[in-house]
Amino acid sequence: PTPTQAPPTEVVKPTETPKATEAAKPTETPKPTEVSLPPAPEFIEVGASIPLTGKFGSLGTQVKPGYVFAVQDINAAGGVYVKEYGKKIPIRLTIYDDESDPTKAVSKLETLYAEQNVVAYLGGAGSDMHAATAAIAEKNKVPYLGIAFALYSIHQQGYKYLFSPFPKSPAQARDVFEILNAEIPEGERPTKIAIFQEKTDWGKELCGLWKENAPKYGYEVVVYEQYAPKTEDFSDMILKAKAAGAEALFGMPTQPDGVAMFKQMAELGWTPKFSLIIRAPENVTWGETLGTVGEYVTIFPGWHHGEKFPGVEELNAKYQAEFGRPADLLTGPAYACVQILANAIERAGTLDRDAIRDAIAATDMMTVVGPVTFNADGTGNVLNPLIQWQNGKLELVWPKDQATADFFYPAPPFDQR
Amino acid sequence: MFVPLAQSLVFGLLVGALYGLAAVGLSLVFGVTKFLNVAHGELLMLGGYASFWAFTLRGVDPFLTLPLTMVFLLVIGVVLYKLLFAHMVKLTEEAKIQNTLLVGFGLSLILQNVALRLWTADTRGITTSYSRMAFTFLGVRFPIVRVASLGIALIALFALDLFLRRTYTGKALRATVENWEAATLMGIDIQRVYLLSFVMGAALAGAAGCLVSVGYSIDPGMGMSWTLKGLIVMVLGGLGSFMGTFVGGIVLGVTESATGYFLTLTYREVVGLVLFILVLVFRPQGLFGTKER
Amino acid sequence: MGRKQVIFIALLIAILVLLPVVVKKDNIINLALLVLLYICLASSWNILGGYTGQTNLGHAAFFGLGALSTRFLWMSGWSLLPSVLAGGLLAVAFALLIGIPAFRLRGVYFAIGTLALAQILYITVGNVFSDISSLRPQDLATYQLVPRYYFFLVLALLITGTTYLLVNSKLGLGMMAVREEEEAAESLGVSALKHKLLALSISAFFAGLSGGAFAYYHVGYYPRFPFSPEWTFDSMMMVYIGGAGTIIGPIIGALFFVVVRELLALKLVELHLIVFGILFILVVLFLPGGFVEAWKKMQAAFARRSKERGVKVSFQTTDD
Amino acid sequence: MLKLSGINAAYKDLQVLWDVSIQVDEGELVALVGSNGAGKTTTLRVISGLLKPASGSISFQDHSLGKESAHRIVELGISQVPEGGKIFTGMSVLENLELGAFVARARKDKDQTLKWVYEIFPRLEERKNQRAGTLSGGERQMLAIGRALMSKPKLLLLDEPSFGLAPILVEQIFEMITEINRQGVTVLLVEQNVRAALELAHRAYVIENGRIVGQGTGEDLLSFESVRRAYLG
Amino acid sequence: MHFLKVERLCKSFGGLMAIHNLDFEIEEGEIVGLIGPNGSGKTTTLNLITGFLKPDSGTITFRGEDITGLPRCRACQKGIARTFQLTKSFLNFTALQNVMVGRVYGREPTGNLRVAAEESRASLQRVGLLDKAEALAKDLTLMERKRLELARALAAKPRLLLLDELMAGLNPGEAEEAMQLIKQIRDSGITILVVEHIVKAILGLSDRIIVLDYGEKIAEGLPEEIVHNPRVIEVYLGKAHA
Ligand SMILES: Nc1ncnc2c1ncn2[C@@H]1O[C@H](COP(=O)(O)OP(=O)(O)OP(=O)(O)O)[C@@H](O)[C@H]1O
Ligand SMILES: Nc1ncnc2c1ncn2[C@@H]1O[C@H](COP(=O)(O)OP(=O)(O)OP(=O)(O)O)[C@@H](O)[C@H]1O
Ligand SMILES: [Mg+2]
Ligand SMILES: [Mg+2]
Repeated sequence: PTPTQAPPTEVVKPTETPKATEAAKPTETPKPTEVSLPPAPEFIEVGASIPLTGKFGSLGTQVKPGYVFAVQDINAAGGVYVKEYGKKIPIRLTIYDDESDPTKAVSKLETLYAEQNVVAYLGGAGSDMHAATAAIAEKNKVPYLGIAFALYSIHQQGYKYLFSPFPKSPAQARDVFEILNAEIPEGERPTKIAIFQEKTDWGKELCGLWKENAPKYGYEVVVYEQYAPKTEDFSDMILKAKAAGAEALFGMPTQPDGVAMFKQMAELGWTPKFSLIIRAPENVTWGETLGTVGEYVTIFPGWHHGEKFPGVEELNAKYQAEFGRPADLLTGPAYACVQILANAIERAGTLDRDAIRDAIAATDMMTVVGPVTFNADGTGNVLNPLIQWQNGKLELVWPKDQATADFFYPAPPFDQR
Repeated sequence: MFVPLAQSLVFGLLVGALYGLAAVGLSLVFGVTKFLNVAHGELLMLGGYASFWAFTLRGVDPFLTLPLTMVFLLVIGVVLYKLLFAHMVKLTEEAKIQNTLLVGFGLSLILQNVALRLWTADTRGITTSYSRMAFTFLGVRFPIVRVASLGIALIALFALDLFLRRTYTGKALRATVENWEAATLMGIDIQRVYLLSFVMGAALAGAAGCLVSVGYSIDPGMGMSWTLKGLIVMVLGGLGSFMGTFVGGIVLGVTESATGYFLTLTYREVVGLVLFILVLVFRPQGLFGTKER
Repeated sequence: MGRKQVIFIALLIAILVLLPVVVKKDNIINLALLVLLYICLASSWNILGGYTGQTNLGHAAFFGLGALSTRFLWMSGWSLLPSVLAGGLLAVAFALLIGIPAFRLRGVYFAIGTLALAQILYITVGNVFSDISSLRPQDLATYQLVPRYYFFLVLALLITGTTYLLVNSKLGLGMMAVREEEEAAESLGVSALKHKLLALSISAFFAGLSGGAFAYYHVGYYPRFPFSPEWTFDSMMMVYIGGAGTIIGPIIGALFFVVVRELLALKLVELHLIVFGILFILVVLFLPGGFVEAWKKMQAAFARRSKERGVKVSFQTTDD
Repeated sequence: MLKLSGINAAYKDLQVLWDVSIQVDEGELVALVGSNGAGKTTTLRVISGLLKPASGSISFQDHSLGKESAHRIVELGISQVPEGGKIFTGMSVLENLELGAFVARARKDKDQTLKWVYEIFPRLEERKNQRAGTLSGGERQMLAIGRALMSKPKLLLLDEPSFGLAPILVEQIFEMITEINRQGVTVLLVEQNVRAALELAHRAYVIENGRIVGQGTGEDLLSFESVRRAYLG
Repeated sequence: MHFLKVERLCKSFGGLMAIHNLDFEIEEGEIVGLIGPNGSGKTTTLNLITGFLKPDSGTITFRGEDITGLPRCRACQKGIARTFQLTKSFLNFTALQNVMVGRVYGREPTGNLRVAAEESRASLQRVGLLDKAEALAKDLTLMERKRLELARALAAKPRLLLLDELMAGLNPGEAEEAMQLIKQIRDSGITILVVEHIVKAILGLSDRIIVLDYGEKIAEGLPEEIVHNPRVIEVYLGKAHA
């Protein structure tokens, strides 16, 4: 079972089994119609351009079912209540594949705007893509909800229509130290850190923040190395880390780079006691690909299917039925985007884009990723859970009240696993 | 000083062997048929997935599946050749390059996206129980998997070289490279020769793919970067010498890791490419290439 | 050029000029703009690749350099036209820098050599300029697609027109002679190197201008994006599938490539690349030499048929 | 032994051969002469299967060649020395000769045939390890003939073996052709050097604009006034 | 001052001495024949004169000007045009376009394509190929292509014309025609160096003959002297011509 059997791309679900999800519960109960209401549109048009093929394909395929399931659930309850028309209107979601190409993504968004006349955009994945699509949203003045990028600097441009209910670099750079200090008694902490920075803007941003924060929490960065994406040979960096006696590894490699990195760490016999690797291990295939070598790695993926928020269980069940496993890490945040949008439309009471935008900015609600509010720059205040690979599974280890397993430390050497 | 440098070079040697293997397949096909098969990287990817499948579904060791992977790619090669490339045998060299480039481009789109349907866009790879084993010599670690890969690449290459130089079929192959019409007049069935070299190229791609899945990782979009690397190594080594191509691969691999060691990892590929350009400036026919007529 | 052709071209230009006036939808204008962008890029590739016979796989470098410098200058307050022009000139400077060593190489060696040069720039730019280059919100608030469309239209007309004049001039004759048989051309007094350098510079200049236009058009991308090899390969494929060494070839190629692909992407979403790949291969197999060649063959066949018929008719009249 | 009847052949739309009929008997040395572009090379290409005729039949030792592919025809015993030799310039002289014996029939007797070829062309033995591309024009022509002989042909087709050769070599080549024929190889010789060819041949055909316009013994044709005027100047 | 003067010219390929200490002169208005066994260096000599090869040593002077090692496109601009032993036509050009390249770029370059086309037609007519003006070069026969190359060289308005085995493959009747054509060309004021293996033609054409063997000049003189030169008979002509 693979995302190949994902549901059809255009989702139109009229009311069948009214099973209201918590999030879609109307805040106001529909009143009997007033005197003269404008004729209601048949659907609320929403569009997404997602990289289903190309280099961000593996992210896009996690995002898509989140959007699709959320729309199905909302439509199953009859749609979103829009006060202006005095009735519930189902959402019609149109999804296009942009092939991980920013230019193609732009043309997809223009089509969604001109042909479907969408009231909001849902984002794809990867900062390359968001850079282009968020700007188009800004240009067309269409509210845009995007996840699967932690780059903070996009939000510093002054964009008004961009919202991202997803943890950003500053949180990731702070939380890791707080968790370590909370979980591990002093003296046992992996205070010597090696950082492998990918030479990209997000790499610079996130790794720079780690480096900056480390001393404040009593850690020392002993190795800070840069590499270009798509590097095959990490031996040199690994040997430097080994020689410097580094005990922890921080990095944010892409999947191929992460796999090569860990294979070579095993071959060269350097095991960090703790590793925080964002991105590469987020995919379920990490475990399959690396076996025990991939164990004990921790991640900040933005969400986990074990979170105990309303709606998560149903989402997992649905995902399980379709793909044979609980929901993927990006699926939850994607689902939440639709929840936030529906909630905002309902509060706006109209399909006017600027009204919806303002309503999104004022969001304060519970979603499958937990409570969400937005800052003025469009970043979301959301939970930033820490996940760890244990026994070939992704376990939620932080925060404690959500945890599905205990944090495991220190990681045993590769050849003793 | 010595150990880290030596260690770097050992890794470079092993990456280089894979570059070489990928390029030799490309160079064989291009040399004999003048088909510039830009879907070579995609064939390599299929080889990688074939081994990956055998390993995850049946638990078969990748080094055991290697011959099977080669056979699998051989069969795919036959199909692709008969379906697409056989039509181009008698075109002029220029038209051949142009048309195969186009077909290869279409083919790589198809193969990439079929792989995407079959295996999803996720990165995969094979990690065996002995993946983390290594033996140490003078303080330098030699990971078993990589050493074995190098050995296999070398064996494949020597077998190919022997085949081309010693056997009649091999000679027929080289003759066809030079002049297909004259080769026909020798009683050589050039369709068969073309098929043979195309299929051998595919099989070599399969072998390389299998080794990549063990040493690194595979994903549906990996093809293009391997094709580009292969093309660069093919030209670096020079057309007309398969051993030269392989050595070219090693030179590139070692240069890249030495750059990582002495300079910076961020410019490792750049320095490799600069070396490539410098070689071409001083030897426009590549390191071991014969001057073009 | 015959009268019919002149009328046809005038009509075509009129349609293109009126398009944004008639069609108000941004997506259509955007698609037309992309077609024009690729016409620019493919036509500029064609000058060196199609007419001079040098398969340049480093075209993206010129496009990228144009985009990089234009974006930089434009965002730092220069007005648009000088920025774009500077982009074109930077591309020419780079072309002249690499030209002499590159033209020592022949055939695949030249092709792969130029590919490597472009890759060096691609990676280096990725390393040095790693931040996203986005338009500022105030630029976005006033962003208009139509002027960008006209910018590309003018550029496409400029490139196509220049190519037409070039290939019908002395220099064009020399360039094509170099493509056909370099040694013979030299024996007749044609300096192959000079003509190749000239073709490369013109090609680079136009690619640089196209890059500049791209920088003007695109809302947000990483600076290395216009350097990526896909730009080269796509333009080359368009030239080949349209017809190398012809004026109309790159235009047809760009139309096919952009419009068909986009339509498939909208209709089929997940399978569209497989379908496009198959379609593409079918075109290559059944129309070897590209659309223009196929068209010529069709015309020839038609002419022959009517001639045969003509012969028959004349026999009949003599019989009478 | 070889019989072409009513052959019409064309390159795409351009018909080159019109109703050509030729017969060569075992042991004969037959010449095919004619001016430029008359269709001599085309005739040989048709026999070798490199060009399929539009109509007409070809048989070799009662075996129809109409449907055979070019490499099969070599296996049946017809070898051609193509216009300009077309040797494999990147390979050694010896490798060129070995390739001549590619067909199974010839491969097993390769060493013996090689000796025979070296006897006829001692120069080739001297140069056996040299890259063929560096041979002089005359040596190339020898190599091309030697390579064809390696396949132990029953019928040898020679396309202008004297092309571009110094007079002294032309003489030598013609002597060799006679010698080869004497040793039992049937020869069909295409030549521009009409006088020499007619002197050499048992019989000859004259081809003009793709049509056979005359035939007879070499002496007959030499005494024909029209032939003298057209080809002997 | 000699029209063309070649002094102590040497050229080797790897170990092979293709041309060794070659000296000769050509005077204005002459037809000089250059003969020799296969591989004796005739084509190499032409390549050296036209800049297609750089000599290892020695000098070449043309009308008093040192042209040794000049870039190969300069030779034509100075007035030396050539044909190739293995034809090198612009295959996808029409015959007319082929010739126009010579006219437009040759010794008197012009940017006026209309005029160039007219004059190129005249060149085609001169070699009897005018009726094929619009045919693509790739559709011409080998012999037609040779004539085309001649027309192309003529269109470049050369002072010195180098012909490399123009007549190979012609039958005696055709060769006779070609000889007449070459004589006409000379009479129009162009000096000619011919390389040819057809003995009758070379004897009939040349005012003077130079014989090469192994890259060295072994004889030079009037045609009748050359045919009787025992050394030439031994290495080149053979007993049939003795
Ligand atoms: N590949 C080809 N395509 C088209 N026409 C061709 C081709 N080869 C030959 N022809 C034409 O066929 C005719 C006969 O050519 P062929 O080569 O058989 O003549 P030939 O008698 O061998 O002449 P030559 O003495 O010049 O070798 C010529 O008019 C030539 O133009
Ligand atoms: N580029 C080259 N590399 C190596 N050897 C060469 C090269 N060009 C010519 N030769 C050799 O130089 C010698 C002289 O060659 P050249 O072509 O001048 O002979 P030629 O007198 O024109 O002979 P022919 O009458 O056969 O045309 C020959 O032995 C040839 O093999
Ligand atoms: Mg012939
Ligand atoms: Mg010569």
